[in-house]
Amino acid sequence: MQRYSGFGLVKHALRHHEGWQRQWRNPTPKPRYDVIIVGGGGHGLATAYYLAKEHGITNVAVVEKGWLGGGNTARNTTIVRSNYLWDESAALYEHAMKHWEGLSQELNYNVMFSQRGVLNLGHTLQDMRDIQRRVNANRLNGIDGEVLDAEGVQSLVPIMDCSKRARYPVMGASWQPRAGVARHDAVAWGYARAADALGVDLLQNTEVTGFKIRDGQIQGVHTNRGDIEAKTVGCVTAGNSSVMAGMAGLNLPLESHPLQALVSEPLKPVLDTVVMSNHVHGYINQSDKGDLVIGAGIDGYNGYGQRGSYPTVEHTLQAIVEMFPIFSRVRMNRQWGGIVDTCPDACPILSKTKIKGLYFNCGWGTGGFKATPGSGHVFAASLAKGEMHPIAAPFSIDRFHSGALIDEHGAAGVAH
Amino acid sequence: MFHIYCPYCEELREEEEFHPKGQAHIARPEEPDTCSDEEWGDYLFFRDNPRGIHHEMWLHAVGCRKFFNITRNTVSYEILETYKMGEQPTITAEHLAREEKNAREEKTNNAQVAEGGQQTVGASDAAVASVKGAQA
Amino acid sequence: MSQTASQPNRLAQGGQVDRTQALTFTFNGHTYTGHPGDTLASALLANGVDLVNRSFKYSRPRGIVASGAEEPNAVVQLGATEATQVPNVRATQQALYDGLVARSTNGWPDAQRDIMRWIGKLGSPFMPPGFYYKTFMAPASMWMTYEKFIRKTAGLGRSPTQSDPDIYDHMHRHCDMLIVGAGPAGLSAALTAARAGARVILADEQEAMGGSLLDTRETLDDQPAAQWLKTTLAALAEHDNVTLLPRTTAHGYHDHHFVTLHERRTEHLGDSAPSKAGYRQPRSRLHRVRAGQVILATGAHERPLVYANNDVPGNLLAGAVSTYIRRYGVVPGEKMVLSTSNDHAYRAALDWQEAGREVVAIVDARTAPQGDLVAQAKAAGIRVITGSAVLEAKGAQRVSAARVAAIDVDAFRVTGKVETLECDTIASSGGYSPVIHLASHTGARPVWSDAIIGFVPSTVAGVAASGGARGVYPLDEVLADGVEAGVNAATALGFDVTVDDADLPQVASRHEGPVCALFQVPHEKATLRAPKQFVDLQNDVTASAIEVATLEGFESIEHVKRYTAMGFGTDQGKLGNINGMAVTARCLGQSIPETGTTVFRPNYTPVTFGAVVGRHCRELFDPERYTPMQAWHVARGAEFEDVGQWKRPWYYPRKRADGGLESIGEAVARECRAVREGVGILDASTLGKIDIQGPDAREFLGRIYTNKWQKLAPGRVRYGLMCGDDGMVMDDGTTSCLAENHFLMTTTTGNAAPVLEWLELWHQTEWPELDVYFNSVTDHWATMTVTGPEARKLLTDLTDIDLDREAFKFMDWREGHVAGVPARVFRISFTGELAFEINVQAHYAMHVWEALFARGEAFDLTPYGTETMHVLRAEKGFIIVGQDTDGSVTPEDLGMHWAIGYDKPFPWVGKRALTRADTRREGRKQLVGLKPKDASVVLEEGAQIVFEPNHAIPMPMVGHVTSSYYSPTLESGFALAVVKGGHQRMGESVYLPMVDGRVHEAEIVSTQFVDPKGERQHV
Amino acid sequence: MSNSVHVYDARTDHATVTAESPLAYSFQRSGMPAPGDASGEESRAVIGERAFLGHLILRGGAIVLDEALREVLGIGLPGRPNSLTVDADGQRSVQWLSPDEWLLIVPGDETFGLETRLRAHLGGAHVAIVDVSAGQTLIELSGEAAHEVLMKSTVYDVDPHTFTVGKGVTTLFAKTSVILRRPDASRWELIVRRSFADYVYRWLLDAGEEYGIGVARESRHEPQ
Repeated sequence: MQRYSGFGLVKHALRHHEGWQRQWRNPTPKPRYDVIIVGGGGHGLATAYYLAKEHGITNVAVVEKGWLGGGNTARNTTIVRSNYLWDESAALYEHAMKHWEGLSQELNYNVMFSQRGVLNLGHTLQDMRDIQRRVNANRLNGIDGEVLDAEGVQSLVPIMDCSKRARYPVMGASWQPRAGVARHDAVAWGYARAADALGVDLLQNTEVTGFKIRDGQIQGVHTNRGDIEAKTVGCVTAGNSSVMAGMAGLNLPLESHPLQALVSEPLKPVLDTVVMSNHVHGYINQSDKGDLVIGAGIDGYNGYGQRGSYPTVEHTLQAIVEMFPIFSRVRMNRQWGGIVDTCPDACPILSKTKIKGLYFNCGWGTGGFKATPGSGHVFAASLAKGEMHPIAAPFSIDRFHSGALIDEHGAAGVAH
Repeated sequence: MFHIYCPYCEELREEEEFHPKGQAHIARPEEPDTCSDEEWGDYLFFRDNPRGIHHEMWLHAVGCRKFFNITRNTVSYEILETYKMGEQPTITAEHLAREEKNAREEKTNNAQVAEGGQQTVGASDAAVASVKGAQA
Repeated sequence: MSQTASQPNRLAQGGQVDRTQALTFTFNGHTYTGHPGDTLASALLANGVDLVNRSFKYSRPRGIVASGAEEPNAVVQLGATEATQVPNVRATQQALYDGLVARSTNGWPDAQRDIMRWIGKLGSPFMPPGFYYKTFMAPASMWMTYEKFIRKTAGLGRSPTQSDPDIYDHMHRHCDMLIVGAGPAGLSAALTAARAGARVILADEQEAMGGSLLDTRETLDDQPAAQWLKTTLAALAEHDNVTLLPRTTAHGYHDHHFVTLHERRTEHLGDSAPSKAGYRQPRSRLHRVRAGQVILATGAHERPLVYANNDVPGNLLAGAVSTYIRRYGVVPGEKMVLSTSNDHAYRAALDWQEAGREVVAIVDARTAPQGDLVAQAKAAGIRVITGSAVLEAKGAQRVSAARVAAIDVDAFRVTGKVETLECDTIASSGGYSPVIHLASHTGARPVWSDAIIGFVPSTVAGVAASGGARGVYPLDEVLADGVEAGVNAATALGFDVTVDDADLPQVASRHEGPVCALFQVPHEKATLRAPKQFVDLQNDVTASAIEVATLEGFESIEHVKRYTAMGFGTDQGKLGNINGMAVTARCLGQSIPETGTTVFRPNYTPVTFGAVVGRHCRELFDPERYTPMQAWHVARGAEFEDVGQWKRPWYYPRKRADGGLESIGEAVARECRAVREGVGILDASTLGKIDIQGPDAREFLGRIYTNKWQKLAPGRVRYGLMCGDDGMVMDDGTTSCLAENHFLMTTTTGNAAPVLEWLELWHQTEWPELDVYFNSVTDHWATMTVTGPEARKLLTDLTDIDLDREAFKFMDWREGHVAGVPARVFRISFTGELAFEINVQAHYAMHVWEALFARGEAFDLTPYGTETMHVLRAEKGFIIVGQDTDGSVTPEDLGMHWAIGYDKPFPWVGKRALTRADTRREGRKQLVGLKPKDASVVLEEGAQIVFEPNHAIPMPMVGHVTSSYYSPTLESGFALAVVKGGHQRMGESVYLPMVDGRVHEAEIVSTQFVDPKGERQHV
Repeated sequence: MSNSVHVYDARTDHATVTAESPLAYSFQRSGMPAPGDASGEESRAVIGERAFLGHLILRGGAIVLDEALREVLGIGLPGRPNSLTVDADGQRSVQWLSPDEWLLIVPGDETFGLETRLRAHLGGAHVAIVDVSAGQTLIELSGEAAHEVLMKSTVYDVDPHTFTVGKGVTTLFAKTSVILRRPDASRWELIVRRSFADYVYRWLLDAGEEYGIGVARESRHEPQ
């Protein structure tokens, strides 16, 4: 792997950049691998990387029907935080957070993880109770967090309307200083490059068309480029997970919904933290390029069209202008949609299935990006050992039959 | 934004008047007490999530306040029919199969769109495969 | 002529500007003049302003390139005052008005003297694509510092720092046919549809309708195009089924032919919307259009050629040159070289020459161009150099020369000797790209056409592209294509019309030679070593950057775009996208269609947030719901709590003896004492109320509530608990039996609508055989709760109802009059005290409320708000759904076994789930009371509970405080909480570690703190 | 029948009891701009509240209700969805709300008598009649720009050519719902929920500003 550094950059510049190597190979599929990861998004690539890096399993293929990182990795609002309410979620997202811290160095790829802090605003008394509850839980779980009052919020974000004039005045917020944003594409590319360097085959434009299953044991996958065998297959296909499960004769408690986001035109820096509000329903940060990156809500219907309904965008901008009246004359550049697979309890599924050797990692809803390193890390461990990693274990499919849901609707809210 | 024909109001109305309510035709088990935990969990949480034709229940919330059903393509978002509660869809699995076949044909004919945040551009399977072949 | 003197590039005549009026404007601090009809761009060019901005990444000087929505460089900061700033306005789309103030968005201290240009110059070799990803990693701790500096260079324009003085609004429109673009195709389509009788909306983004007719050289019916345009617009205006929307951009195409249009109503008039006849008018308006059929007559954008230093000011699109000359009477230079791959661009040379300036040469990439325009140029004595192209522009702040040589397009190399032509302007044209944005918003994939060398749209049913938007360019064909589109759409709508009905104007047909597919022009040096050849001007993406990306294995066009940032600017790659695909294709040795296709997302051009928001802001952001007593609450100085959309009095602070206002603690303590010792009153009108009628009403209640309803007699009231079928508590409230088949259900304030929907859901989908109807009567009845030991005394004189404790028992209701008004009075209590809930028609609420206070003076009747209500109910252990429950709590967890009818015959909603493995397990969190060891402590709501306070982090948490208050009655803090296995742990201690390091200890106790036997409510 | 449902006249004599219409607070709080007083020009849109009317919700089967209504009130149920029947003097109307739901609006003092007579006629039929008179109010909107004010406010197609006289729908109005109808060519009627009435009022004044919207003072507080 060509090592990246500022010094290297100068060297390359003097050679007119003619000497750059490929960041990953473009291999021909082998007939057989130890592990196949279906889905070349951030989670899948991270899984492959940790399989190779931490478990020495390098005979791994990542099978991607389009281009690497082209799904929700490419279309989220890049927020990273770990201040979840329930112990199980907190453990998973904090595990991810610890990996985020140092990820650029580990991958030798600057994922621009910017710990600029995340505010989750409270606008009602119940919001504030929920915030207190969550922050108290976070601290006892070893996760950083503070409860701020309206003045505290105002001093962090001077441009926000924290006055009583607002329809739903800001009463306070939770504040996680270690949270922030990262450059989404770079996360996929960084993992891809590092996994490739360890020997993982990244197979783009390779679509899985079915699973080979014999006697309840997975044998491999059918693809548009031929059959590929493996006794362990991990499906990490986000919005398309139900379709994949259907190919294996499985049913998952998922619904795939459109989730929309939008950006403004690039502006000179004006907002240095991430601001999220469940109550007036909008979340916003400003990218290093200057765009205001704004997350909208989920559309209520199932949809694979990567677009949602216009009123969802309108409501989001209403919320943004309500919170930031000075943005009224700023202009919206573009909007887009992703396909998020949501679980009834707003928590993911990391689970074995009744088919031996076939695992699913899905159901992240709107919260997948921030979990990327943690999800990949515990999923890799589970695939390597054949037993779910302790952090992953509570996220089994079984919970929907036993009733042991991890209901993040309660206090962490819907906006991730 | 959808334009939805309400079978009770007998006219097309804007999506904003409606609320989607998930999969249609989920019947509550007749005898809950004899259901296993697994059956009850299936009833509560497990839903069809097809890429293609889907039967879903909607509510004309700001309108006649009636629940009704829609058959809709979850990719194109085309609404194929709407029908009253208690009625059965006329467009079903056979259509699904036909649609899928058409979609496959379309896919081999056209370039695949790998979509991104905005104006998005993607390579066709065939084209990329040929390039890969050349390099391999 | 003084005006022309001050506008050196303004022609003495020609164009559609009004030279009799001068408009003064300021750009980068310099004052200039222009005329009505100018855009900011045309006025800047008229004044000879070359440098309008510095580029984003390399700080290179940039000038105006285009004349419309595709402009990448001339992005300016508009606004004379702080509140009216608008970032990133394209000068080419901004109409000039008197007093306009604009600045370059980049460059410090200004675009001319920008110091960043040195960083750009020296640093640009070290900024290949993806350089951020490869640097700034060491040491790890420094990234946040690096990022601070990186962020300083971010962005184009700046946000205002003050609130917007303007208003915006929406217009919901419905039409048979929406036609986007009022050029020749759109106009003829509109005329056709209008005559057929269709409801038509014709929208056009420009200041004037007409599209290419505004600057064409061609004639219609032997008249200048302007004549036909005028007649046609007048004809359309006469149809009352036609709505003309100029200055209106269709920016988003959504499902089922829902299109959003942004109408700039006042942006051409001034910084801020002027008032009209004394009324405010919206700055801009967003039309939400639902159309039956849509015709996209959006034309085509010209593609520039990609050659070295093609970004130096003075490099323009050929079509823009014509537009500035013909429409605005502005020639943006003295000596021009035209580099082209097609006939159409020859117009620029002809126009230039006719404007009296020198055309140095036309450099045509085709070896043997032949067409009427080519012949015309030759006849005009213009030198035409064939088989060649401009390889490189020379010049620093303005083009000084063009380096020209013969090239082999297919082999991508320079084949001839380089000739340097002195000039100050290079116009280029690489052909045209149909404007397919709207068509592809719905996901329909465009298809590459070798015939027109561009993508043509594919469309969903009901949408048709017409004219240039689908690659039809000759004017006569465009006009006919518009008619055909209009006829097809009208026919699809059921109108009876044929193509023969149209009267098409005569247009001289013109021979055009074939176009050559040229995108990036080869240079003598390899792309990586050549001077910068810009593909995406706004984002400073060069052909070499794309080549590096492909070297590094970024082969998907989507990867290339993301790695280089190509197409991510505010112009969304209108000029650069196809060229970028072509460069990528060349690097990968494949064709453009093999490289991919291009799909655009909304918005076509950026839209002001304010316009999207409309009037859903400030006081109208969200409805505020009021009870009939709102005026009274406001007059009494109540503080309000938001409960859903309702404004509810939270508490009523009184003036203290010292003149100050009571704190919330003081007010609540006073209100609590009043209820426990005297009498208080609560406006409870917000509670949801559902009238239930029908012979099966009782059966229905039994199925939807967890408890039993068979025996509830008329005149009686019962508390009910409602679960989802997952067994989790979702609402509670009382339901009264009004008559055998008639009940009145109450819900929590926030759940009124959801519960009504819940009842309808079960009735309509599961049990339609039950004869029962539900109707909301929440707003019909006003509810006032009179509660406290003195409640009966207060009411006695005001009502004809017998209030005797035996005649009117706890959990009874009675009908009668209160203060002369017919009333239903319910003897239910949420405070634990004697209580009467009076329901009257909302019209009379204030009358009764005031009568109660008139009588209540003798009893010091105290109004109390939601906070006091919460304290009083918590003292009694009454839950608040949503506060003491969170969707993971069963009735048994709440200790409400008494409200669960396991033996009811029908398997009621929620029952089955209560016997699932997880709902049956030991150690569930259960609702208990908590008594702090230190009575002065009020535990924090949301505090986490642990058994072992000295445990290391992470510390096992066993529950949390759901409600906590100071009780003036107990003179102590107290709380409700959920604790693992709490019901079995009465008397045990738990610990609450706080953020500040303190750890509170509390004892698990019963949830009933006051009057545990419940005697007081029965008095 | 009579003891299976609690039928109850909650209305009282407005001569002895002060009644407040749903917009009373709004008039006090936001004022009542007189039609056409800002620039001296005529208002192009005028609103006014018709307060204290009797509003009854009828639920049940169309045939049985139609029969009873014809008998008692002399007008039948509208036959089609989204339509409205008005009696000869324009004082009484019945509107389709859903396949088993109609809204009956009559002079306020007729409300209880009408309900009683209807119930007597309906005998044991499974119907529900619910008085919601105080839970909503009727706002009239007229003037040449009336439909433009509505276009700013509702997603429903209010083009006077397509929203013909005799039509009535329940639809969105800004962020709340209204019943919108056209009893005759000169005016529109909006029926709004009491707790949302202030929001609708403020919205109308705001959206109608450019048309010089004014508030008609008649029929404001007088009970009928």
